[in-house]
Amino acid sequence: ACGGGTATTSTPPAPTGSAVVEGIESQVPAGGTVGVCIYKFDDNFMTTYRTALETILKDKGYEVTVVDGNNDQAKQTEQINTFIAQGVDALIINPVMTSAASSIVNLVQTADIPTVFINREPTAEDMASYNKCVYVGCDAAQSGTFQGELILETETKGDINGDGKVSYIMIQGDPENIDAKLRTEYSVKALTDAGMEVEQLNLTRGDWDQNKGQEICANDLAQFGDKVEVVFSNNDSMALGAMEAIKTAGRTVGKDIYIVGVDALDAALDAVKAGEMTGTVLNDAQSQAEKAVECMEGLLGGTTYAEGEQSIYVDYVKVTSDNVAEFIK
Amino acid sequence: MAKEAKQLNAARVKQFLSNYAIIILIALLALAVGFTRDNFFSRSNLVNLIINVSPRFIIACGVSGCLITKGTDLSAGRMVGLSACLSAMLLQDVAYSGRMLPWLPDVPVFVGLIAVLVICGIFGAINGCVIAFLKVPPFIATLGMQTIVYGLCSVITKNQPMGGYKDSYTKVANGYLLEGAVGKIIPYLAIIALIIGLFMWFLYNKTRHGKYMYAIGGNESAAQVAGVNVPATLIRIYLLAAVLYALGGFLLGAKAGGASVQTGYGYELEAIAACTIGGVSTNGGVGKISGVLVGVLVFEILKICLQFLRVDPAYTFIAQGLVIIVAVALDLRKYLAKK
Amino acid sequence: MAKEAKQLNAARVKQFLSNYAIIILIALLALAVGFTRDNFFSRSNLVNLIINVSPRFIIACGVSGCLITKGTDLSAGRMVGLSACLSAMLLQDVAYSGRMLPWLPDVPVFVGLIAVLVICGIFGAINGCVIAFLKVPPFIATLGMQTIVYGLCSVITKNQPMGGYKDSYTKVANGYLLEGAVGKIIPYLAIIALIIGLFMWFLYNKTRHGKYMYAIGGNESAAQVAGVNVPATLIRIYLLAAVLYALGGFLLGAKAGGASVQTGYGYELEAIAACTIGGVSTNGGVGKISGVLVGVLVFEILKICLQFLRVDPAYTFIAQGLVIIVAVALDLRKYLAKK
Amino acid sequence: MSEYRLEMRNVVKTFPGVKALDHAQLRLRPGTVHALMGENGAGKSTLMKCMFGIYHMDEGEIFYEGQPVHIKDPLDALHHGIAMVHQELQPITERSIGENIYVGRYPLKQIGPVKIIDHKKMYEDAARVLEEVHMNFDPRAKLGSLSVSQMQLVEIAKAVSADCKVLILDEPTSSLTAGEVEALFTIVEELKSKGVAIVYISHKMDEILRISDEVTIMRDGQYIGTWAAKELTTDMIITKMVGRELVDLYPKRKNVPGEEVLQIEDFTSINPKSFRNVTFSVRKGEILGVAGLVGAQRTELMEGLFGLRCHSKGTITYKGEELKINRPADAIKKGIAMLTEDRRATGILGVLSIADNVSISSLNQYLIGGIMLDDKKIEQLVQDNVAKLSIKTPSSKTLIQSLSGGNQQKVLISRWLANNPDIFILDEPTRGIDVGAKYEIYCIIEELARQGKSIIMISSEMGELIGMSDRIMVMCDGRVTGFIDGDKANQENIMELATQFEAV
Ligand SMILES: Nc1ncnc2c1ncn2[C@@H]1O[C@H](COP(=O)(O)OP(=O)(O)OP(=O)(O)O)[C@@H](O)[C@H]1O
Ligand SMILES: Nc1ncnc2c1ncn2[C@@H]1O[C@H](COP(=O)(O)OP(=O)(O)OP(=O)(O)O)[C@@H](O)[C@H]1O
Ligand SMILES: OC[C@H]1O[C@@H](O)[C@H](O)[C@@H](O)[C@H]1O
Ligand SMILES: [Mg+2]
Ligand SMILES: [Mg+2]
Repeated sequence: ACGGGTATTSTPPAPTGSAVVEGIESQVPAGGTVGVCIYKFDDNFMTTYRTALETILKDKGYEVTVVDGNNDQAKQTEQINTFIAQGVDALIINPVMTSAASSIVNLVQTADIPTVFINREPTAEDMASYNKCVYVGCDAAQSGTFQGELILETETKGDINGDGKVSYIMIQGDPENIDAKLRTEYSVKALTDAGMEVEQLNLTRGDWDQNKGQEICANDLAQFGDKVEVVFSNNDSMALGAMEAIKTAGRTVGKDIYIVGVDALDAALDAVKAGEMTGTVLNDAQSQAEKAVECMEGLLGGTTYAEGEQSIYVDYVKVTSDNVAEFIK
Repeated sequence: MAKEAKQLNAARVKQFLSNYAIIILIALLALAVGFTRDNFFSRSNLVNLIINVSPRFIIACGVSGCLITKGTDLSAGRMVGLSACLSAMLLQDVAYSGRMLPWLPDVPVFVGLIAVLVICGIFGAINGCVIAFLKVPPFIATLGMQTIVYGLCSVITKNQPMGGYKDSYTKVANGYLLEGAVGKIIPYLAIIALIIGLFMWFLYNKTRHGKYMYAIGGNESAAQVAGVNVPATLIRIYLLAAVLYALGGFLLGAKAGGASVQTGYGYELEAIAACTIGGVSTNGGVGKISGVLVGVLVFEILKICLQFLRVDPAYTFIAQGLVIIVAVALDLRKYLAKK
Repeated sequence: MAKEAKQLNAARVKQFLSNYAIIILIALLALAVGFTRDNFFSRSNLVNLIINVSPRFIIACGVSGCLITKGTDLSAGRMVGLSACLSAMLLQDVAYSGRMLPWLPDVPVFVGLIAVLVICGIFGAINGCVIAFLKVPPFIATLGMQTIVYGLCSVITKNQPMGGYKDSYTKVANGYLLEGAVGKIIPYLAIIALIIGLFMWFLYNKTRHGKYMYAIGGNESAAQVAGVNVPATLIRIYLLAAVLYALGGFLLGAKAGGASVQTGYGYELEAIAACTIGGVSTNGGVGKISGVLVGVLVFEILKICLQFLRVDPAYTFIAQGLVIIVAVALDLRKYLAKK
Repeated sequence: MSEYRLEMRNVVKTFPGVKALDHAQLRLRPGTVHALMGENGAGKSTLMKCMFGIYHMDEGEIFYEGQPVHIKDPLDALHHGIAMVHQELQPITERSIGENIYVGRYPLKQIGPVKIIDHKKMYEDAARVLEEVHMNFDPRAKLGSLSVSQMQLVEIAKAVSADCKVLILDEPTSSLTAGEVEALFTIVEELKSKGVAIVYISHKMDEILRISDEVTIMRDGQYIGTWAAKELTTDMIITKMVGRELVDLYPKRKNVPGEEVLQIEDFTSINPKSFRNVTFSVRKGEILGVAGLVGAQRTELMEGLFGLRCHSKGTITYKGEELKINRPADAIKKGIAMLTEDRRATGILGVLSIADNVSISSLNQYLIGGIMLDDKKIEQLVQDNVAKLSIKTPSSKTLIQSLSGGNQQKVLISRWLANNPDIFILDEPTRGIDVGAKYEIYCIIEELARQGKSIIMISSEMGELIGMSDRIMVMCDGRVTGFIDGDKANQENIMELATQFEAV
């Protein structure tokens, strides 16, 4: 359950840590109207997330409207305005651009609507002015770090050919996305922090797309051949595409190449189980959705958040062949 | 005689219905939503509508000139994005910690605006030159430009989303004339859109440039023979279009309070669809500013209605697609020479 | 006499250069990359190229018919996506835990293929009918369809990405003829693309349908008064196009090993650009299948070169945009016989 | 069997604002040539389009060999054995001549289970058909490489080869020269002897009287009557068409040519097969006729002067000043106007109003404060011209594309008159124009010359050239082969110069 009273006590955690905020159950009778703004509907992960969110809210008797921002902040702002005009009781917002958060906070504050930001974290500075808003989400840097750790946990720590350095290719998501940025950065950082030497053979933009993942990986394997030891992919879709390229190139995951993704898509879990993928990182949509709803109910019940305490984190989870069974439905 | 008059009236009603069918349909939808949902007919919802329509109308005005000359401009959306990003870079609050250009002194809003208009205008002029002199079909020329502008925007912003605008910039989109006493009445955005609309109407109907534009759309080689400077006119059209996209992007950025390379994505298709719904013919030579406004209104009213009806977004796509097709199918009756 | 012959030769060389300028430029680029980067001229890189080109060539073949009749098909990309998603739903491994349709018995690959071809074909036929009978301009009709198909795809997949294909399906894209002894030589994909290419060549050059298509593109009213059934021809064209997108999507899905509503996004613009680079004229009536192949090749070689050169992604956009414009600008010289 | 091959009764057809056909009728006997006559806009083409299924009649019936039929589209018409040469050419310029002839009915051959186009047969047949119309072109050549008149011959070849029972020729000779017209007449005679019923529409009286057996006359969409051609004279036809008498074919010329104002020297195209080393001059107040066979490059030359085509050398001197003309705007600025040959392709702005079409070249004159257009003045200009040239139109807002060909031409003339040019190049100014309107156009030309303007008039109608010109320049194969004074000109001396080909 999510904070009671004006001051919740958790401090913003370090990237790898997390804090679960305890508090009293909300006393607001369910049945209000909730507007949910998703940055983009055809995003794989956010689809899982919003499905969970919708289910929880409906089960609790809320009237929910979910809208698709189409990756367009202007459009999302319009949708928020329409929700305000409609007079919703609370908003759950997955902002298109965190940099626009201050404008959004302005809008909801003027209309005095309790708001939970999810998935993309606004700066503390932006949220500070409105004590009825809170962020619930994961720290993207953590997922990157976990990717790196998955490689470190392998037998050769990523240096399959034993030349003293990990040679990798990076398949990047849409680089504007904060997840893409932080995963790209922190997956490698985990290796260097552990004292490994690294060599980036190539970094290519795959826009989260499976087919692009396949083509990029196929081209890189053609160019660099056995030099490629690790394939870092910012998400599972691209990793699954890359996996096809790896198979076609006659390489064997776990033996002469490693590949990691993020998201724990069904197909990826299957691949991890079959040993075709080294590992993936679970972005725990269900827990995040539950937490978001809790916080929303808290806000409706009168909870407020003090400056600097408006971010609540849920952990990512590493998935390897050892624990993959727990996650397969 | 009497019989003929009656027939005429029946025919007129029929013609009226088919001319304005889509408007009538949307109006009916709006009425239905209004009577079944709370707050639909509210001042704030009306203001929302006006605010949503304004920048899109400006962008659609830009694209209309291209369409009237049988061209198109697929770079519109990305130019909107470029303009929003440039505006952001220039007009972030000097006190904001995440400034893109920390070395930049405080830039007055007006100067920022002029700068983005000029920069986008240059790209527009390039579009025009490629089309007029290199004879690259507009679809391809502007498709290439779309990709180039996106790449450039990606380079200059380093794919970083931007925010932290100074108040005087966001005010442009969020401010109202006559604020205070009587409440928020007339959004600045509406005034800007109105000025642009009037300007464009004047340009299209009362100036040589406008007549030349229609002439080129009607028959380019005949226009040339008649002494129209076709390349110059085309360049002016694409340049003006880009300036309008830039203005649209500037306002959109202010409205959203942030901008990134993604801003403006897909706006060109929406604008082209709106123009066509509003009766701008892709066969060239035909189209009015009032029609453009109608087209944009149809779209935006539809969007608001769907949100009020709480339609699942997947279905809103289907609804929007149908409206595009049906609107144009109904509208085209006007132009279909009777057989 | 001798002088004239010389002049003629010079003129010919010039004409050759300007006719094939873009091919020559891309070939030079490829050579440059090949000599500076390892493994560029390798069997596996060649195979990659062929594999990347194949589905795109099939899709571009589809769109070429629309372009030749002065139309266009903006729904191509989303149809590719729909087909990839439908194929995924039908052809997931029965043993796979995350199956979309757990109740579905094992569907043979061939049956799945037929099913998606038929379903997409229906949407194509609707495109054709809207264009032929309701006289909605192709740009608008297919823009609407793009949105509708996307919405539908979003509904049926619930925006869930899909994977876990059965081997016999992925084999279609990853398999080779004459595998084994001599190594992987001829990808199935290449064979499929070749068959489609030959079929289309035959259709365009040897059949009535092809002639009708060129006639409509050249002068629609001429074709009509000559007794060509214009609506039927257009419907066939858009239907066939959709069937080819469906095939493209089917293969793309197999190649990537997964699909989602995002699959195929933007493929229509790439295909249209490729056709235009390959000499399909947006003014209608002109275009060859060999040209389409050249256009697709230019694009894919460029992409591979850029990746081998490890060009920053932002700059690759700029390069691609420039290539689109420059290719078409150079190519058009052929048609711009100086008066 | 009925006496008539085809009969149209009480046909009514309205377009927005126009009653194009008002109980029109037509009866065609097999084996005859039936001339359909009327002023521009009388409804001739509309009637034919109704027969051919391009338009659907509001009222009326069609009987084919005595049976009522409903013709729903051109394909249907073709199935009934009706073929048509359209007034507006229907070229598919990007395809070969052969394909243009056989579009819609390509010969097929069976290969296994599929039918494919029999290219060999198509091109052989096409070659034969072309020969019949005396055109020795490679049927594999692109249609776009032909001139307008050659394309018109291809259209005729197409219709003739259809093996039809009713053949509609809507102004088939509008861009043909005498020789080609003769060839056409031979074909028409042959078809007639085969029992084909032929509708022949033309504004050329001599042709009508020569070739037709019966004449139907229409006025304002109404049926006036049908007569045996033998009973009619030119004057009678004109009177019935126009509703009043026309005394003269050409106005009395009172213009007096003055000093030379325009000199062209050694003008040569960049295209080696086009005009070369052309030297001539035009006087103030002079009407200079330009004669030549098809392909004489008259059009190209004038387009070159007007900046529509490039030249490699040569000078244009106007009142002592050498002009640099790179595009039409340059020429217009210097007071040169040009009425182009192909009205539809380079003349009218179809979807624009008559007002816009008239004013487009002279907008500079109607500005308020250098920016805003003065709509009142423009409307005045349009009204003046509509009255002066008696343009038949419901209003100045009517789209030009809904006017008849002749009226479109008048609109284009008024476009240039509005510019008050000093030099007026007219390329086939009366092509497709009815006798009444022709006379009006001649009067305009004469009056312009009288005002001291210089006129250069290309025409393929000898009579017109001889009747209107002060001097005739004759061209052959891109060169000027001579000049003849107007009063000394006749068919023979013009033809002699027009056929002075260079020895190869
Ligand atoms: N598609 C159309 N839309 C509106 N009006 C039309 C259309 N086609 C013809 N008209 C009108 O119908 C009338 C008859 O035109 P039509 O072309 O049949 O004349 P015509 O006798 O063939 O003249 P011409 O000798 O100039 O060819 C004219 O007044 C014309 O303006
Ligand atoms: N180099 C060339 N290649 C191909 N076609 C050519 C060439 N030169 C001329 N022609 C064709 O020959 C045609 C005849 O020329 P042109 O139109 O000048 O004859 P004209 O005397 O003006 O005849 P008209 O009386 O029909 O206007 C041109 O329109 C053009 O299409
Ligand atoms: O923003 C889009 C991205 O979001 C990430 O969190 C996710 O891992 C990616 O798969 C992609 O969906
Ligand atoms: Mg006519
Ligand atoms: Mg000519």
